[in-house]
Amino acid sequence: MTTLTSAPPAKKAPKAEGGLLDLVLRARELSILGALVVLVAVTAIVNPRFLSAQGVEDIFLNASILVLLAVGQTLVVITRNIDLSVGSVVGLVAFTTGKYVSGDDRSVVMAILIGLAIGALCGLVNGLLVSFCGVPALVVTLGTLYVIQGIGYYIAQGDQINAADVPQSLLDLGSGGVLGVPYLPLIAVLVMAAVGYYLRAYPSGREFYAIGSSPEAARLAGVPIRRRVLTAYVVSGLLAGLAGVLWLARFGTVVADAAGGWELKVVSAVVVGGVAIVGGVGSVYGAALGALLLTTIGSVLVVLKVNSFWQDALTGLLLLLAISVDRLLALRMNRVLRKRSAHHGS
Amino acid sequence: MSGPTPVLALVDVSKSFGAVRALKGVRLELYAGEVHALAGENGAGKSTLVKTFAGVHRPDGGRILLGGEPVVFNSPADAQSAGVAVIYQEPTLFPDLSVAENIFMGRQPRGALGRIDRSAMHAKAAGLFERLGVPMDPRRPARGLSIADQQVVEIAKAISRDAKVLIMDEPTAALTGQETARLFSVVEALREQGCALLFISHRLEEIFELCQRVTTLRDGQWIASETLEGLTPDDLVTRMVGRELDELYPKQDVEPGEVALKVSRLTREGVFTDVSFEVRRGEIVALAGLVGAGRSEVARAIFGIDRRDAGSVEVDGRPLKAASPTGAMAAGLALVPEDRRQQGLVMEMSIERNMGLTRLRALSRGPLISRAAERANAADWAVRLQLKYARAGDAVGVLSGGNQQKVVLAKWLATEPSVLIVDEPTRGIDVGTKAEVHRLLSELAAGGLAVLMISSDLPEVIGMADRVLVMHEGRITAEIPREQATEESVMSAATGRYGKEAA
Amino acid sequence: GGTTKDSAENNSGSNSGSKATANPNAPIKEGLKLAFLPKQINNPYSTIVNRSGIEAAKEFKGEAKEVGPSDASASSQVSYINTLVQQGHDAILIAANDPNAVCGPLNQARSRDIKIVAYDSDTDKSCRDIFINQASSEEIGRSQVKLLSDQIGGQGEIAILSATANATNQNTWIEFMKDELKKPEYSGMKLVKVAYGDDDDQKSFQQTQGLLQAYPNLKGIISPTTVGIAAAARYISSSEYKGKVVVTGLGTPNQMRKFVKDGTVAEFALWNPEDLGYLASYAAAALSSGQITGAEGEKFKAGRLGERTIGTDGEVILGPPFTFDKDNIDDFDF
Amino acid sequence: MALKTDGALGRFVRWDVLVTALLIAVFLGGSGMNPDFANTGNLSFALGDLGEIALIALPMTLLVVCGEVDLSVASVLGLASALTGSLWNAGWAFETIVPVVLVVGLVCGLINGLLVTKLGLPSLAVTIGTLTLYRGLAYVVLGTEAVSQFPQQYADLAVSNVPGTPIPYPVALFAVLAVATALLLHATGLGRSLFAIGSSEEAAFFAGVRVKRIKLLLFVAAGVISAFAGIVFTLRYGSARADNGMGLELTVIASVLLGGVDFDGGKGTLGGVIAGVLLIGVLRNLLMLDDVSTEIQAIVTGLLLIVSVLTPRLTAVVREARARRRVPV
Ligand SMILES: Nc1ncnc2c1ncn2[C@@H]1O[C@H](COP(=O)(O)OP(=O)(O)OP(=O)(O)O)[C@@H](O)[C@H]1O
Ligand SMILES: Nc1ncnc2c1ncn2[C@@H]1O[C@H](COP(=O)(O)OP(=O)(O)OP(=O)(O)O)[C@@H](O)[C@H]1O
Ligand SMILES: [Mg+2]
Ligand SMILES: [Mg+2]
Repeated sequence: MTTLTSAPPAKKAPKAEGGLLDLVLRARELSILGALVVLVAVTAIVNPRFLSAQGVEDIFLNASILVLLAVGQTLVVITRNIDLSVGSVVGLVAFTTGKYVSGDDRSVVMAILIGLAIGALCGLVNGLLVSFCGVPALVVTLGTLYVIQGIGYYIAQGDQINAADVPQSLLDLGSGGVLGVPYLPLIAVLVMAAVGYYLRAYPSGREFYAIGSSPEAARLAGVPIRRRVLTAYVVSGLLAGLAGVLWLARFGTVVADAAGGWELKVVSAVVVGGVAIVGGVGSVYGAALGALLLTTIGSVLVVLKVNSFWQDALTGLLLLLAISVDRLLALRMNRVLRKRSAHHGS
Repeated sequence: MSGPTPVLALVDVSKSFGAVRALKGVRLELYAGEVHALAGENGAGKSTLVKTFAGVHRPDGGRILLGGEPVVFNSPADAQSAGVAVIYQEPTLFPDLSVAENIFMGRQPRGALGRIDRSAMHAKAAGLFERLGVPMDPRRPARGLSIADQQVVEIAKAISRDAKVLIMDEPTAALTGQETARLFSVVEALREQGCALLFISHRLEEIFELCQRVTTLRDGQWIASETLEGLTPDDLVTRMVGRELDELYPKQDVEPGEVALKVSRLTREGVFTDVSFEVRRGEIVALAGLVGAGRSEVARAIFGIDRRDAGSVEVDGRPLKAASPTGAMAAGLALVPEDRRQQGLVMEMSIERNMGLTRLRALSRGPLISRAAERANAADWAVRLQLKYARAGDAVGVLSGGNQQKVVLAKWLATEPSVLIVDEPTRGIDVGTKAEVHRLLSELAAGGLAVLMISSDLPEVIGMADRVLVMHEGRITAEIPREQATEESVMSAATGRYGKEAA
Repeated sequence: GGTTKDSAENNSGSNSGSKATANPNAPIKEGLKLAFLPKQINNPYSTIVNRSGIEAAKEFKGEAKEVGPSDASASSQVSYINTLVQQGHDAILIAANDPNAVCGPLNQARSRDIKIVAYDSDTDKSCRDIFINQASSEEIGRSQVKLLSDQIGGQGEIAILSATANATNQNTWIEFMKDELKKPEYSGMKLVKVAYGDDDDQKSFQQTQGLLQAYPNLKGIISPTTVGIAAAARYISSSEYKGKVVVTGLGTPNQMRKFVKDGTVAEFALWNPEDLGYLASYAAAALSSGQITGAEGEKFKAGRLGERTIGTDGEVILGPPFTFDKDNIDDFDF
Repeated sequence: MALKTDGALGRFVRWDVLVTALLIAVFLGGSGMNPDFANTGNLSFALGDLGEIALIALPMTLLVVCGEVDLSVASVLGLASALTGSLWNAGWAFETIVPVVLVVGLVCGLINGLLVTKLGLPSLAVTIGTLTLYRGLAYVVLGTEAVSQFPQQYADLAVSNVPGTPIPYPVALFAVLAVATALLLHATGLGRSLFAIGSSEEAAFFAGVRVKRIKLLLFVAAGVISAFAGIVFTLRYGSARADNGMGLELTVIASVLLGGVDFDGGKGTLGGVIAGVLLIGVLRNLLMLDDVSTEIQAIVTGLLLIVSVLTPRLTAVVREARARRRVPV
């Protein structure tokens, strides 16, 4: 036997390593949660009403639509893709369903179904283009962003859906709730939990991560890449559709460009939530937290009586802070890990 | 031939990539309970053949027979469901996922409601590493694993499939003897269970130790399939190379000149500690040790890839400042890294541009790059290293493993360094080329170059080195002069048993 | 406009305008080509305005069209002006996103004898022939304060929810509101905040929430923009603040009907947008037919709206804003 | 790893070639169908309208080629515009304003660059953040004001044409910069390094490429150019506002991608990008002249993007199908 023969090196003590590594991974979520807590705490101290029943309810109501979109986006981003068209889809769906329910009162269930259908269809188109034609996701979805927006405008012809035209039953979906808990956050949380659990606990769920982590390895491992990517887009579209309906329910008055420009908002929520834009890493819980954080920042600045002109600047600043802190934390943990292995090494 | 039908067979299979004809009417038969070796130079077509079995490539001509029945593998998935497991030459893992998930992706043990049973999965993975005699934490993410550890995971993945056919493309290229030995015992076991195996390696002695039959390819052509009994290594080499082979390790004795590289008390916390040594002009100094001993890390720190926590590096007497490869290159250092896919080459870039990347300034006329100079540079080195390629404009990624390694060497030798650090220079290189590389190295040394060679290939270490530095768990545990360097002495130092200043 | 290139050019432009003498009884030419260029298409309010403007054009056998950007930005309006000039029209009717940014191109247009009618949101007065003002900005600003004061008994903190921070007409109105609040009879009212909802439902919505939390004793909100007032009303109607906080401002009846009915909003104001477009259309026709030049005191017939006179700075005022409440809201459908 | 290399790509229809062809077709078709299109007046309008987008597209191309992106460019433009306005209000001399504003742009770029290189954050995330931040600062600087009345001679520079041509000065400047950038990207060592970084950062680093320094440089360049574009924008419209150029970043990126630059880095040509920019501009102008409604314009732009990437891919798919779907690994 001619090659160097001997016992393998004493490797890092697995348990400690495993635990620490889990922590590093979860740290992303944790750090966001921390930021959120601090933000809320400070605000609440300055202005207790912020944590009044109404205040809390508002935060969650505001966040839930963004959370839905973020969950869908996460699914896509994890597979190393991106969906910029969600904003347009929300607008299109909100308006068309609005058009549908307005006038002689139509069934809300039907409206929701239509919304979901339209969303799913948009997702399907994106998905087919990306997964089967193998064209870069960013370009395609930037394209469909324009197209879907255009279609929305075309249908709207400058008209508007007014709260008066929307059946009360649908409006209640936006503001009502069951035993104190409003519907919107309820739906958002349910969706998040469902998707999150699926991604974690099911083999097919793990394959989304595999694809994003290394498409090449995924193919060699026989992962059905196209099908999974397609699914990701359809789900994202579906949730965008749902978001559109809820948007209508929540705001009552809707114009064609509702949620215009939200694509960046959603993506930042996802990124702040610790989902790696290059795929393979992150969780819907993180993304949801990111969405919650972003919306909270929005409300907090008003509540803290920040000068209107400073609000955008500060939002941006806090956003950068969030991701930077998160990053620094990760680096820190890596260093700790290395030091640790040192103590095992020698 | 009569007798049992082969489990899996190729009949007159051809495959070309554009201009390159990788396989020309090759035939190969794998029988149950037999380990079949596939031998051939770099670029002979071995990996292509493997990928044809694996369903990655579809042959242009010829057929694949599964148990005598013709089959068509449209995708790796098809091949897997047909009971073919493959260890590819280049490990391809999911860096973000845990080692266990890497092994069981898509086949995770299920619990209630089809949910993944994680504890079962980790237990199984641990079991596999037990069999392979490698302690690795199944929960650890694959990112940051050494090539060797990555290869181990690939092996675990393959054997976990309990396939009818197991195909291994240079599984041992990155392994140390210990791990190789364990792999072989596992392979033996599988063979006795009636599994059909295909084994590829550039280490002939491994082929002779493990296999019963051998098929040789040359330039994509089928040369011979025969039993190994009565065959000598030289016969095999002649079949592969088509000529008598000149001697390995042609180390010329040179009078070492002044100190070119001086490393003192170099430390990087958690990886290596207090590493000091010198390399003189004309010397080849080998850095031996076990996987994870920290050899590559030392090289990286010297070259300025990683920050060093303490210690200093001097090149030609001038101290090398803070971590920066650019600075190191300017000082006359060159590093041929251990992982050619990630670190050695820009896979999507053309061969000539990869070779030019290290000397953009030299290839420029004024502010602009001279394509002519770039081409000339590439052509020149392609000849000197006998590179096997179609067009210099092709992506380097399409070259065979060994030929890729040659490109990496070329791109660094082209910088005409005064100190050359090579990390596993002959990993995955065929015997012929290996000899060339060795001759090249000793020529360069003779020409006054100082060479620091990291290698896990012990004969190479003994054969080539003027001095052998042995690392153990991040420390240099011994310095052995050429005449005292034997497998035993190096081994004992590498395992920390020997040694004056051991940790 | 002081010494800009714009003002330099258009001085000459407006001179040429006034040199041409008006002929009050010149007939309105047939087949006039008019183009409406709103701040932003797909904005319900401007859709109403322009549609009726286009209708009006039919009355005098002219043809009118609406073009415009999908974002309310000055720059994109400019590209449209340029194309309109290329296509050659008799008049361009514009609701300016920025009084100055559009000046250069507009004057190019005038130098090609294309008449410029500003409506809804004025341009620099040096680069248009006349401005159709939906109501004197002063009157709008002051009446809003009055409206609110009546509802909250002239006492307590109030806030303003505006559109984008750059909207010219919004800012003019807000100035007048601030001025009005200086008067003794409003001494009890305190303007605590001007918030910006960017004419975006969701943002206006969130801004309203913020205001109510930030200023616990807020008594009323003025939102002089159709999107803002609807969002504010919608939030309050579904929150604990319903009945405690008064919302008023400028909105369309269709938008607000629900909230007037459910008592969230008692009164709000608006001029008749259809009349605005109608008047603008006729003014453009009169200009192009040489009936008027835009000089003060000139008169022209505006179809069903009867005769109108040009005031100072070439402004024509549509009339006082109309106040809607639950008794009269059902008489309107726009 | 699907190898779409220069070599391999060459065998398919190349994006940039395709786009250029499309541009020519649209132009000829346009001049044929619409009399108002091909006249100098209109063309110089159309070109002038592209000025800022075209300028910013240059550094954006370099960034995307080395695998990064800067979404904050439009906000930097806005900030520059606002700053120009407020300083002009404050009675500064325009000659001093310009350098100051450029420096601010430089700092903006520097911040982006440092966050990306020093912290190793994804540029998409960073610049989404700075997009909001810089736009916000623009409002802080100028608030709701809209400043006009800039000195005649500069205003003229921004709008008037190079004597005897339909080419506005900013566009002329762009042309010069474009040539320089093209050389830099395709004919210099730095250009090579950019492609290397784009397709494998680690390998480039091992080969002694100063990855971080180069990236930092590019972000700074993007900042400065955007600030400069902000000044041009302000002068061209004779109005400085905080919301100037809102949403421009997507148009810029759209034209870069339309030009066939691979968003994952490592692939693309500047020629393609220029064609992309012009195509978007010409097409918009043409659609406006033909009174095509805004919504249809949006749809066309979108479809164009999709088609431009779909066509070469489809030919590739067909070719692969013919080559019996081999997957190089
Ligand atoms: N105990 C360990 N457990 C897991 N990974 C390790 C361990 N030690 C080292 N590694 C990782 O594997 C790599 C192997 O270390 P390194 O390459 O420096 O040792 P080496 O002696 O050069 O091994 P090789 O023979 O692979 O070159 C290092 O990059 C390190 O990240
Ligand atoms: N995807 C591809 N595209 C183009 N040419 C390829 C591709 N894959 C392999 N080749 C060419 O086919 C020939 C055989 O390559 P292969 O990898 O099978 O050699 P090998 O026997 O595995 O060599 P090594 O021992 O170095 O791994 C080489 O000339 C290589 O350049
Ligand atoms: Mg091979
Ligand atoms: Mg190593």
